[in-house]
This record gives sequence, structure tokens and C-alpha cells, in this order.
Amino acid sequence: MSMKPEGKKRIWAEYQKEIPDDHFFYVRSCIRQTFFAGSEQYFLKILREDLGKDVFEDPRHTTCTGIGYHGDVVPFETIQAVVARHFALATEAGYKHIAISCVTSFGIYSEILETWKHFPETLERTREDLFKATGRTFEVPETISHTSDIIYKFRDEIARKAKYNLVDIATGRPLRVVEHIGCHYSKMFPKYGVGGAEFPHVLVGMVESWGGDVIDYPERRHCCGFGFRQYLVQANRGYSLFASRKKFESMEPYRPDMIIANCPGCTMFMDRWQYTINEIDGITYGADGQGIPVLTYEEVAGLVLGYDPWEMGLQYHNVQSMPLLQKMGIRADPARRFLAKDGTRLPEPANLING
Amino acid sequence: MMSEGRANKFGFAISRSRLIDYDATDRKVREYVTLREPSFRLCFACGGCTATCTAGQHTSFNLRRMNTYIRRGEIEPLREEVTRCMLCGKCLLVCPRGVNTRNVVAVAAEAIRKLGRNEL
Amino acid sequence: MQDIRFEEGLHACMNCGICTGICPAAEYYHYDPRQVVDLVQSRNNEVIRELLKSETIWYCGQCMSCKTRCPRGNTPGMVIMALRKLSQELGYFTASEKGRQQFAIKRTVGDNVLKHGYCVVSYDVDPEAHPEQGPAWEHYFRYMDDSLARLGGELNGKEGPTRLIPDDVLDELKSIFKVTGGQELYDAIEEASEKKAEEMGMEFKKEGRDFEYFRHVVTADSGCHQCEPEDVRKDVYETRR
Amino acid sequence: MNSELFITPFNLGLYFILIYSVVRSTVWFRNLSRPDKLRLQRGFFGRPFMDSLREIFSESLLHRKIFKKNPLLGYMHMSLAFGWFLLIVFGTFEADFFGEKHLNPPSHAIFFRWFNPDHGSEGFARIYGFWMDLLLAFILSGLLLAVIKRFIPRMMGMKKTTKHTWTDRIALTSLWLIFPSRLLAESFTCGAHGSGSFLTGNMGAALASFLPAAEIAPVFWWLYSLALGTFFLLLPVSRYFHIPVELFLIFMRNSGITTGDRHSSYTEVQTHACSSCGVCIGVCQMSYAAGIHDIQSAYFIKGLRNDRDIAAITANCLMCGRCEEVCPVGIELGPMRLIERRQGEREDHKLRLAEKYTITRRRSTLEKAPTQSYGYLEREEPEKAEVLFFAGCMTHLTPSVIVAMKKIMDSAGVKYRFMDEQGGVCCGRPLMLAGRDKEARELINHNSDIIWKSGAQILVTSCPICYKVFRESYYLEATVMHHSEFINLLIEEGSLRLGYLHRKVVYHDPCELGRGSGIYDEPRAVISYVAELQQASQERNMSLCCGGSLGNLTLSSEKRALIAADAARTLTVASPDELITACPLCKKTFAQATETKVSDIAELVAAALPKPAEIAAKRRPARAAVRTSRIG
Amino acid sequence: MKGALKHVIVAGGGVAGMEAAGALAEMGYRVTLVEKGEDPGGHLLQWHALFPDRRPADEVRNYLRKRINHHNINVITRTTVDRVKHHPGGLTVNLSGGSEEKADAVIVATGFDLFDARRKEEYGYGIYDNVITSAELEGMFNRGHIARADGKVPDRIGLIHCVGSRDEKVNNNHCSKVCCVTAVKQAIEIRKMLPSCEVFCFYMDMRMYGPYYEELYRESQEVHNVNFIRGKVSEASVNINNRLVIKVEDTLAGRPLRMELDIMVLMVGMEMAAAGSKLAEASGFGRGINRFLETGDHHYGNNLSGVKGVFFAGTCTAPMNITDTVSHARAAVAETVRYLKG
Repeated sequence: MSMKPEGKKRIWAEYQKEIPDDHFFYVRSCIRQTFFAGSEQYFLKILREDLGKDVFEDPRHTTCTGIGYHGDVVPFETIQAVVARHFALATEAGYKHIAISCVTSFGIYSEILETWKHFPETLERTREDLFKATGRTFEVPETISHTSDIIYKFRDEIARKAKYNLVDIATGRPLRVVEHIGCHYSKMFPKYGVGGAEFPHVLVGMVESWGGDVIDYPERRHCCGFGFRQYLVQANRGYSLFASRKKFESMEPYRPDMIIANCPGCTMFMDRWQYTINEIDGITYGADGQGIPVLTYEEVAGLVLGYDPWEMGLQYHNVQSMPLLQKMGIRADPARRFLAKDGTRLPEPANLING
Repeated sequence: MMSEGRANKFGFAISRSRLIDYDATDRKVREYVTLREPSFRLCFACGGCTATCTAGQHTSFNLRRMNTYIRRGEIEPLREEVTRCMLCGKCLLVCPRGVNTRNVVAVAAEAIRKLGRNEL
Repeated sequence: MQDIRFEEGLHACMNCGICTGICPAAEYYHYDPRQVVDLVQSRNNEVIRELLKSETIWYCGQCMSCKTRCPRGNTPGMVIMALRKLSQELGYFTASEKGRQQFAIKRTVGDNVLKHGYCVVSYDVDPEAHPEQGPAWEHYFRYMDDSLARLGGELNGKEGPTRLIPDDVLDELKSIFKVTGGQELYDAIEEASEKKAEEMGMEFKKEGRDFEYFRHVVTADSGCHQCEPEDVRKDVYETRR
Repeated sequence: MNSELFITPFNLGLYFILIYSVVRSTVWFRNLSRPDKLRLQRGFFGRPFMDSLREIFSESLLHRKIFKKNPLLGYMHMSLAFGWFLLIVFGTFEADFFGEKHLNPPSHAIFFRWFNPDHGSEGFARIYGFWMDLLLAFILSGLLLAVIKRFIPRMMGMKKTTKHTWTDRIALTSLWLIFPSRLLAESFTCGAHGSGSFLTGNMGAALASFLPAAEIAPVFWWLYSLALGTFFLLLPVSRYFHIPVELFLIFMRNSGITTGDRHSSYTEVQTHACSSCGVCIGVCQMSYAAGIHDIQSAYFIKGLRNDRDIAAITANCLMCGRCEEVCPVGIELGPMRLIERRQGEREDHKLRLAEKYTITRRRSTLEKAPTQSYGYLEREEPEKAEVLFFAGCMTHLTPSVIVAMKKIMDSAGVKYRFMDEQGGVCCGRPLMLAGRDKEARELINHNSDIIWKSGAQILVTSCPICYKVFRESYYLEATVMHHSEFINLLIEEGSLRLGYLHRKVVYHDPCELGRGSGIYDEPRAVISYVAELQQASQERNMSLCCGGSLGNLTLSSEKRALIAADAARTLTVASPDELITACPLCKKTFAQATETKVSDIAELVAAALPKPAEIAAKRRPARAAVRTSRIG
Repeated sequence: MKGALKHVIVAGGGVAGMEAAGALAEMGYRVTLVEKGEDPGGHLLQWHALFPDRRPADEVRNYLRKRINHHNINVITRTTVDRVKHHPGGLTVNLSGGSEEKADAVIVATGFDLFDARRKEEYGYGIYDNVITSAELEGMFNRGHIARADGKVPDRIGLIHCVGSRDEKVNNNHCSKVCCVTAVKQAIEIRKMLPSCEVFCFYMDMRMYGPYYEELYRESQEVHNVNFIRGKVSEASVNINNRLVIKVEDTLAGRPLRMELDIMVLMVGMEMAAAGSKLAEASGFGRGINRFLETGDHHYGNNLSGVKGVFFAGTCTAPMNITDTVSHARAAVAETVRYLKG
């Protein structure tokens, strides 16, 4: 693939957002805590233990109602107030930097900040609303970062501590990695995303400093197909599957080893739809029909740092990662994937991909 | 994709793509029409024909869009469409580029029929 | 239409189609964001009313890819959101199959927010209703406590993932919804849906999801959301005639 | 006496052609539809027979029509046809009268001089001989013209002459050889025996003075016989077959047989009756105005005769009908083309015959499913009306005409309904012209339904194209009128009061209205009533086509423009103030082709209407609607 | 003797500058023509043939060269005019490199810069091989050889209109006027050089405003079979065969369209020249819509600068074709002379 990297570097240079170094106010993601609880936990673990950062989580914070907002049942005024409430909690705890686990939330936070900037009256109205409803007041935070921004910022530090690299140890070949950026990360407000909207650098940066090769394929920018109501309502799910399938077929010729995503929905759907397509059409994507494992950036970071994949929850993807782990030279006993609290083995689920 | 159409065991249907994939479509009909009615090339899609069309008053027949579809090799939507023209010839009189519109329809219909019988 | 997103999302459109060119919905449904913006721009109330009642405005997946590129700085996606809100406030959404689905979203995500403080709650994603979630989720769901514990969480715990949102916090949320019109929108959706259910002669319940109308809106698919020329006339684009 | 061996070629030819003609005509007769058979039988024993004989005499022998059009050409055909006819008739008498015995075989008449070399020296025989020579000279003079026409057609006032196939060429040569060789044969014989009249006698004497006449004579008798023989043999496969076939045609036509809408014996007969004279080429605007020289009726018919694929030729015609007007043989060229335009008509005809003569029944392999379909049309419930006005698709592109018609009808107090005010449905004529009758039927039924439901007594249309199809292919109770007729009616019954416009105008007969429907006088009456009508060099049945014709699907806009420009030029030579037509299509087409103002007859009349103030006073109620009986 | 002659400095040696200089010299003024490049000629230097008649650019170049070949004209190259200041008794003009000149009048003809296509990130110019600009395509014409980066002969070329024009995302709301007809001209040239190569123009509006432009457009369809698709290309990427894949809406079909291209040509528009902007800032010239120089009056004063003795000529005021530029330059000369005659 002949492409001029200097061109991309130029663009990345133009979109360098400010990512704070420490003291984050952490807000969770409804989807991630439900489906990939491990990822959120390991984000905190990596930041606190490996990087020694201060990340504060207030148990009183709630959903941002983002899925409701983009499902069109929650008005803009309402979500502004809910987000403002989180700002209030941050203010109360003395934090100025928000670390957002969810890309939908991140998009909403940026949309709200932009709206407040261009239409100050909306900020005022939100202050009133929030005060009226909860008696809380808030300061507009100095920065908002998506948690992938933060991992990106410390990617080289992680690389220095790396126990494993994104390399096929058997051949020494860098792993071919497809990066998928959640649409709401930077498509709405390019300057809020590392590297902008067209060539986001946030995941590319991680993959490259951890030894992998990034694949640029025709449908790279295409949406995974979550589409909110398009997945939430059963009758519409064809839309969602259709979009993911389009991406798989576009990346297929490059024989990718894995997909890394920074968006809750994308991580879930690109994994779930691989299973569904397999069930419907009997098609399995990826090298030698092993499917293409879809990992969160925390999971990848965790692997690089040598954490136990099963403790991070890699087994809770329909596409299992054993072949990938093997390539990276990570020893992880498949038998220990599904364990009960007391450490006893649970019955294994049937027809996982590379079960 | 074989899974398109009916609802699958997951309780939803998958529709076919509306994308015009120019590298997948077949421009035989375009070649046929352009060969037999060269003025077809001259259309610049002003829509005059569609605006005045007698059949268009009663149905979706849209010569301007038909020309576009033929040019892109997107034939499916035309199979029905071409049969709706009444050949009344109003379009002929309004076309600013002197396209022999009636014959375009006639030839296109012919081409599409032939395509159906693999005679193109 | 005093929606902020109109001001934000709508300047004179020159019909370049750059939005439709990358729109996932346009590729799947008979949908063309360019035309929607163009119609809204017409400021013709008749046309817009048609639009609010149409299937058209419910096709967008709100990926917002259109915002990145529009040479006139428009955001069709946001225009759509404004239209959807309007359609629900005016009760027009029940006129279309896709519109009626809003009721399902309200009863799932909408209710979750005020009941649990989350849009999605793990014990709510029943594998029965979500076969596409696959074996991994089925397993996780069945052994939720064990699985979650291993990942360092606790269902309805004090902190961490899927912790329990205390009532005082939920009260704050509810009061925010009251103050900011969120509750109003919920009620509007409920009211119009109940009317529609009656009209369609379907069973309707004030609570939950286990009744005919809910099942109907979740599964109904007339299959004509890709209508090509033939139906286009009936389609809203033609109402400009 | 073996010296008479030379007559065998002639006899062969003669008996062959006689037998062939009998067989062919029986086949044609058998293939006729039952009604046509009856017509022919009735015709044979009735007036038509006499009419036919008269026509045969005037057309096939005297070639009156061609005479009218072009005396020189007429003379050529007459001298050959009529001259030869006389030669045969009198030759037979001669043989019968002066020959050694009565009732000789034809050869004795044809080669009379050979058998009676010394005949005609004195008395009555001498005069008779003179007469025979005179006839020969008469024919030869025509032959001379034919040769000239062949090589320099212009001299015969013909723009183009048809191309020949090789059989045609041989047949032609033999035809040309017949009479010169007879002349020489007789001359030599006379020279040898010192007999003969002014032509053969003198020429014979001259030749004999320096040639061994007696020895040379047989050569030319052989040549003469051979020429005749070859000609007869080639007749069926050459264009000259038209000579015998025309006789059948005349009988059939006079018995009331018409072309109809499918191939039949009659179309075959017409096909073979064409003499490829090329008159149709001369009058074809496609040829002299648009420079398209290979699609004219002569070539169309020839294509049919030789069973070629002539789809392109068939399609590329304005269907203006000028050629049909001038065809000396009176072939229904328009209907013939329409039949041919219907997909697969010829194949079907062949199949029908095959089925007739073979036991195995074969089905048409051709896909005959309609190419168009109008299922989408919704039934309409029109309001009742006495007069129904149907503007027509094209008229909607000339709104001025519609406005004018409204003014006129209002001013005459006509109570009418505007059937296609919101556009309406095409009349179906364009589809018919494209050979899509099945499809046209759908539209016809749709419109008929509306017209019937409206209970109208008069259906007025502004478009001659619609007018023709309304009259010919719709089954209606209402009287169909073109607006020129209707306006004329209003004027006649005095319900329309008009002023006089001091304008010189020329009138263009639209093809479908004039030649197509025979409406020539009403428009002229109307125009003369309100303005000064100039004569046009080409008018009425020879009026030109404007070039816009819907009859031609394939003609390019450039070519159309050429035709329009030429027609407009011809019409406006006398520089009229206005060019009046009665067809929206003509109006639009001419408007682009000339500086002269182009108006529809309705617009002209509307201009002559008194100002509203004047009519306000007293207005007579229109009786048009109630007086339909008078028109019907 | 020469000293007696009034002195006019012309900033910019493009079409406008050369024409103005020539006209002034002819009328007996002393002219200094300041050109930033190696030698005068401006953008014309890199053009192969001109619309609408596809005549060689040389013909116009030579005309202009002759025009400035006059004893009253002194050409300074590799130099820019950095500042113009009016004071009683004339103008002081600062040239790059610190030198200062006196002049009785100044004509600003700093022209335009071509839009930097890299700013339209979604088209991947400077990232994907085979994404080139219209100027680079002219270069290929000059070399008489159109080829992909890997040297292969292209089967399909797409010309993308309005790149950097009519696009607020790159802060240019104006139409550059000449790109549409340039695209049609280039499309025809490609078809002539590579008859087997399909050519597509992706346009929003075909702005064929000049004489013979519409005819050229018609010819491109009728004779050369150039394809036109109405829609602004949304994004480009490359597939595994290193062919470009573009996404666009075929707005006339109302459906998204995907197409592979061998070469994608970006019809880059006109922007106020950087050098001109610098000069404008330093000298306090007004900046009008889309950052071009603001003229005294849009209808009857569009050579007036608002600074005494300084006049504008050519595309520094707005996008123009060569014809208009030459006329505009002559108008500037007329204004200048009127001023100098007092």
C-alpha cells in the first residue's frame, strides 16, 4: 500500500488538542460498564497503578442520557442539565478535567460546550435549570478528554513498560490492525479529536507505538451502524448489521489481525454482528476464518502491559482472541476463561467464534 | 447477499444496498442507447421533459432520472419505468438540447427487453 | 421551529449532496438528507407537516458524518433531530411505522434513565430479546454476578460499574426532567402512542413492555422503506408538486 | 422446318408467364380473407368490373395520372404500354387476317413478318403494314425517352430514380432489346424480299443495299425472340412484374378491398404492383429537404418485395402521406408502413400462410407482450357536458391556442367542459404511429370512457393528431370536430360575431387534418371569413409536412429543422403577414423556422372577436350543441 | 530625459501586471515591474492550453512578453512589494530586501494563489498517490504524458469541481469562476490523449458563463463523451489495488454513488495571494469578501484602492479569467493615467 505518511503527519500536527496530565474526573459509559466492565476497570487500574495518576469517580454520577438524546426521547435542554450536573459534581470535588469513557457522551459534552460557546444564553439557561432542579451550581470544565485521548497521551510510557508488542512473535511481522473511531469522537467537532475527523490519530498513535501496523481501507471512516434507534428497535437492526458488514467486506482483503475501537457501541456491534453474520450467512471474516477480534484500547493496552486477558474480560467478546494472543506470544489458558467467584469453572458457552 | 429480504431468525430483515456501485453496474443499455440514439449524450438533466411529461402527471415516470440511471448502468428501477411513457412527444418540443427523447425511451425499452432475454 | 439545532444546523443548502454521499442511512433506506434539508429550507409548513408525519425523518442513524463535510456548514443530522422532537411534540410520529417506534425507545431507554439512572442496564438486556448479542453475552448474563465480580464490579453495588444509583440521585434526575421539558416529551410520546394503539385496536398498558402495541412497534416492518420511483410520488419529496 | 426453331425462347417465356400468372393469382385469391373473397367475386360480375376495365385502360395503358403530373414521362409510359398493347392486338388481327390459316398460335402474330416475308405489297395490306410500322415507331420513340430518363433523369423532370437489382437490369435490357431487334429483324426480312412499309421497307432496302439481308435476318429474329423470352421469364423476379400485377390490384381495389391492419394477399399484390417509378421519391421532403435518400416508399416497397429487414427504413418516415397522393398505382403506402411498424407482422403473415398450407400448427415465436402499459391510470368521473373540449398534449405547449378557444367558445356562449385542463391522457395516435396498437388501445379505452360518461354530443379537439384517432379508432357517440370545423359551424349558425382583420395570411394544411382526415375547406372558410387568404404553391392534398411529425420516431432535430425551414420558405414566398396552421405541433415547429408570425386558426379568429364591451349587449345562445344532427 | 517621465511601479508580473506595464510604457511612462518569481508570466507559465478554444498558453505568454519588452519598462524579479505609503508628492514603495523606491503611482497586480488542496483533508491530497491538482494535470499535458504515480495508463479519471471554492469549511465562500470551464477543457484534452480513458466531472453547478463556454460543454458531451455527475465528492480513500475510491451522491438519481478512479484531479480554486495579503496588511488596503482586495466601488470603481495613487488590477480583487484580467488591467491603467494627469 503506497501512501505518503508525511501527509498524514502534517494533518495530525494540525489537530493536537490539549490533554491534561493528571487529576481527572471520570464518568462511565452505560454500554461499556454493562458489556465491557473490564475495560473501564483496567482504564482506572492502568492510570492509577501503572501511571500513578489521580482519577476521581463520584458514585453519584449517572448516565448522560446520551442514548436517549440520540434516540430522540430526551430533549437537548434536559441533557444539557444532566451533563451540567456532572460538571457540578466535578466542581464540588475540585476537578477541572473530565475523562469520559463513552464516545457518545464525549460527543454530547463537546456539542454542549460548543453550543454554550456560540449561544451563551443556553449556558445561562442551563445554570438556571440545574439550580432550579437540584440547587447545584457548576464551573464549565477546562478540558474534556475521551479516555482514549488519555491512553493516547501516555502511549509511549505504556510502550516503555510493555511486556508484549503488537507483533507476530513467530514471524516478527507487525500485526495488521484496523482502527475504528466512534463517529461522535471527532466527526462533529474535529478539533476535539486527536488528529481531526479525516485521519484521527488517537488509536493509530497507540497501535504504532505498541508495534503494530495500521490498515487504511476504503470504509475506514464508515459508521459501525449502531445508529441508536436503528439498533434499539429490533425491526431496524438490518441497518446496523448492514453498515458493519460493509466495513468487514472492505477490510477483509487486508487480512487484519484485530480491530481496535474507542467507542462502546462500535466495539460491541463489530463483535456482535460478526457472530450474527456467521449465523445468517455462514461467513466468518478474518485470516483463516478465525473472525476478527474487536478489542477496546484499554484491553489492548492491558495486553501490552501483560495483564491477564481473562481478568480484563476478553472472553466476553463473541470473537475469541486466542489466535491473536498466540501471535503476540501471550500465554493464557482458555480453560480459565469462564470462572465463578470461587474460582470453579463455569460451563463454556457454545458457538463462540474460535471458541 | 443471500440474507437480504425476509426477516431472519434474529427477527429483522436486511435490505439491499441503494448505493450505485459504478464498478459493479452494467452499462450495456447505455451503450445500446447511445449507439442508436446519439443525441442521448446531449442531455444535461434540466428536467424539462419530466416537467412537461403527460405520463408523469399520472405516475412516477421521470425521463430525466431515467437518463441518469441508464448512464450509471442502474437498470433495475427502469424495467417498469420505461413502459409508462405514452410517446406523446411533448418532451421532444421542450428539450433545450434537441435530444430525440421519444426515441431514447423507445430504444431504452427495447434494450431493457433485450437485456431480459440476454440479447444485448 | 425555535430549536437551537436549526440555527446551528441549517444555512442555505446548495444541494451538493455531500451529506448523502457518505450517509449510511441513504445507502440503506430510501432516504436523502440533502432533500430533507432542502425541504425544511422551503419553510413551507405544508411540506414540513408532511415531513413530520413521514417515515423519512426516522431513517437517520445520527452518526453525524454529514456535519464534518457540509460546505455550507449545515448538519442534516441535527435538523433531523429537531424534526423528530417536533414530530413527537405534535404527536405526528405515530403516523409512520418508523415513527411509532419512538414509543419502544421511550419504554426502554427512556424509562431506564429515570428508573435506574442508566440508559442501558445489564439485567434488562435479556438474551431472549437480543439473540444477536450472541453466546458471550448469554453466558455473561446467566452468570452475571460471577462474571462481573471477576472484572472488578458488583451488580447494584456501591461503586464501580453497574453500581446502584441511589434514590436521591434519581430524584435529582426526575426533577431535571420536569424542569427542562424531558418529562413533557415522555408524556407526549405516551399519550400519542396510547391514542394510536386504540386507533389500531391494539392492547396497550401504561407500564412495561409485555403487551400487543409494544411488541407491534418493535417488530413491525412493512418492508417498503426502500421504495424506488413507484412509491416516490406518495413519498414526501413529491408533496412539493 | 427447323428454321422456325428461333420461336422456342419466345414460346417458353410466354407459356411460363401465363401459367405463372394463373397459379400466382389463384394463390392470392385463396389467401384472401372470406369477406375480401366475397367482395372480389361480387366485384367481378358487377360495376366494379367495368370500372376496372376503364381504369386499366386509362392508367395501365394510357398512364393518365403520370401524364397529368409530367407529360413527357406520361408519353414514355403510354407509348411503351399502349403502343405495345396495340401492336399485339393488331398483330393478332394481321396474322388472323392475312395469315394462311385462322387462329394461329401467338408466335405467328409476333413473328408475322418472318412467316409472311412478302406480305403487304399492295392494297389494304399495304395500309395495314404502314399502320404496323407506325405503331413500332411510336413504341421506339417512347423507348428513346426511357433510355434518356435512365441516364439523365432530370430531363424527365424527375429528381431521383430508383436503384436496380441485377435481375431488373437484365429484364430492362431485354425489354429495351425487344423493339429494336424487331425493327431490325423485320427490316432485314423486308430488305431481302423488297417488302415492308415506310419504316421497315426503307430501312430494309437501305440495309440490303450493302449487306446480305437474307442471311442476317434470322440473327435478329433470334434476338427478338430471345429478348421476349428472357423478359417473360424474368418478369416475376423483376420490377416489371408490376405490369401484370397492377391489373389484379385494380380489380381488387375496385371491388372495395382495402389494406386493413395486417399483411394479406392485398398487401402482397400492392407490393408487387409497385413499378418503382420513383414518383414518391420526387415528392418526399425527407429526400429533397433533409437529404435522406434511402427510406422513400419505393425503397420500402422494394424491401418488402425482396423480404429484407427494413425496420430502419420503415421507422424513418414522417407519415405525411404525400407519396400516397401521387402514387400512379394507388398503393396505400401509409397503412402499409404502419403494418410493417408493428413488431413481427411480416413473420406472423408468413406463419399464417404456413399454417394454411401445412398440417403442423406453429405458434409465433415473437414476444408480442405490450411494450407499454398504463395500469396506473385511474378512472375518472367527468361532469356532464354537451360540448367537450379536448386540447391535446401538444396544445398544452401552445397555451395561446387554448386561451383563444376559450374566448371563442365563451363569446359564442357554448357550454363546454375542458376535458384535459389538468393535462389529461394522450389520445393514443403517437403510439399507433409507432406501431404499438395494443398499447394505444389502453389509452383509447381510458379516454373513451371519460367521453362517454360526459354524455357529450360534440367532442372538439385542437390537435389534428388527436382528431384523426378520435374519428378513426374511437367508438364514440359524440361527433368529433376539429376546432376549425367547430368554429366554422359557429360562424355558419351565426352564434359567433367576428370582425374582419386586414391581414394577408397563408394557410398550412396539417398532415393529419388535410390528407389524414380530408378537412380542407372548413379552415379556409373560417380564415377567409376574417382575413385575406393567400394561395400556397403546395396546398391541400399536396401540402407540405412541417417536419415536426410524430410519425417519425428516429428523425434527428437537425433534420427536422431542415424540413421545417424548407416548408416555411415555400409557404411564405408571397410574404404573408401571418402563417396560419391548425395544429399546435406545426405551429411550434414553424415558429422556430421562420420570421413570419405563426398562429393557430383559433388565435386568428380570437383576434377577430369584438371587444367585450361590444358583445356585452346582446348575445345569441349557441345552438351548436343541440344541432349536432346537422353535422353528424 | 527619462527623469522627466512619471514613474509607476507595478506590483506583480502576472497577466494583469504585464498588460498594465505594457500599456503604461506605451503611453510614455516609466514603469518598474516587480515580480516575485524567476520571471514574469504568473500562473500562465505552468498552463498548457487555455479555455475555451484550447489555444496554446504560449500564444498569450508571448503576447505579454512582447508587451513588456519596452525601453520604458524595468523588470525586477525575485522581489516583492512589501509596503506602499502615500505622502504629499508621491508614494514610497518598500521592496523585499529593504530597498525603497519612489513612485508617482502604483498598480497592485499581485494576483491569486491556487488553493492548497491539502486543506481539503477528505480528498487525501498529499496522502494518496494519484490525487493531483488541475495545475499538475496541466503539467502532464505539457509533458504530453498522463499517468498514475506507478506509471500505469489510467482507465478512469475524475475531475472534482469546487475544491477550495464555495466551501465554508475552508473559509472560501466564493466561486472561482474559471474551474468549471477548465475542467471541461481538461476533460476534453484527456479524452483526446487517452481515448480509452473514461472521464467524469463531479460538479455542483456548471458555470459556463463566458462566450464559447457552453459550446465547449456541449462538445465535451457530444463529441468526447465526457460524463458529468452532479454531486460534491464526499470523501476519497484507496483500496488494496491502490485505486482511489470516491463516495458521492448522484443528486440527479437521489442516491449515493461509489466509484473507483485511477486519478482524481482536484479543480483547485483561486485565493488571495499570500504576497498580496502581506502588502495589503502593511499598506492598509481594505480586504473585501473572501479576503480579496476591497475596491472603491463594485460597479464603477473596481480599480480604486482607497489609497491615493494606488490602483488594483486583476485577480487580486476577485477571480477572473484572462480576458477579464487584461481588460481590468487596462482599466487600471486608465485610472492611473487620469490620476497622474491630475
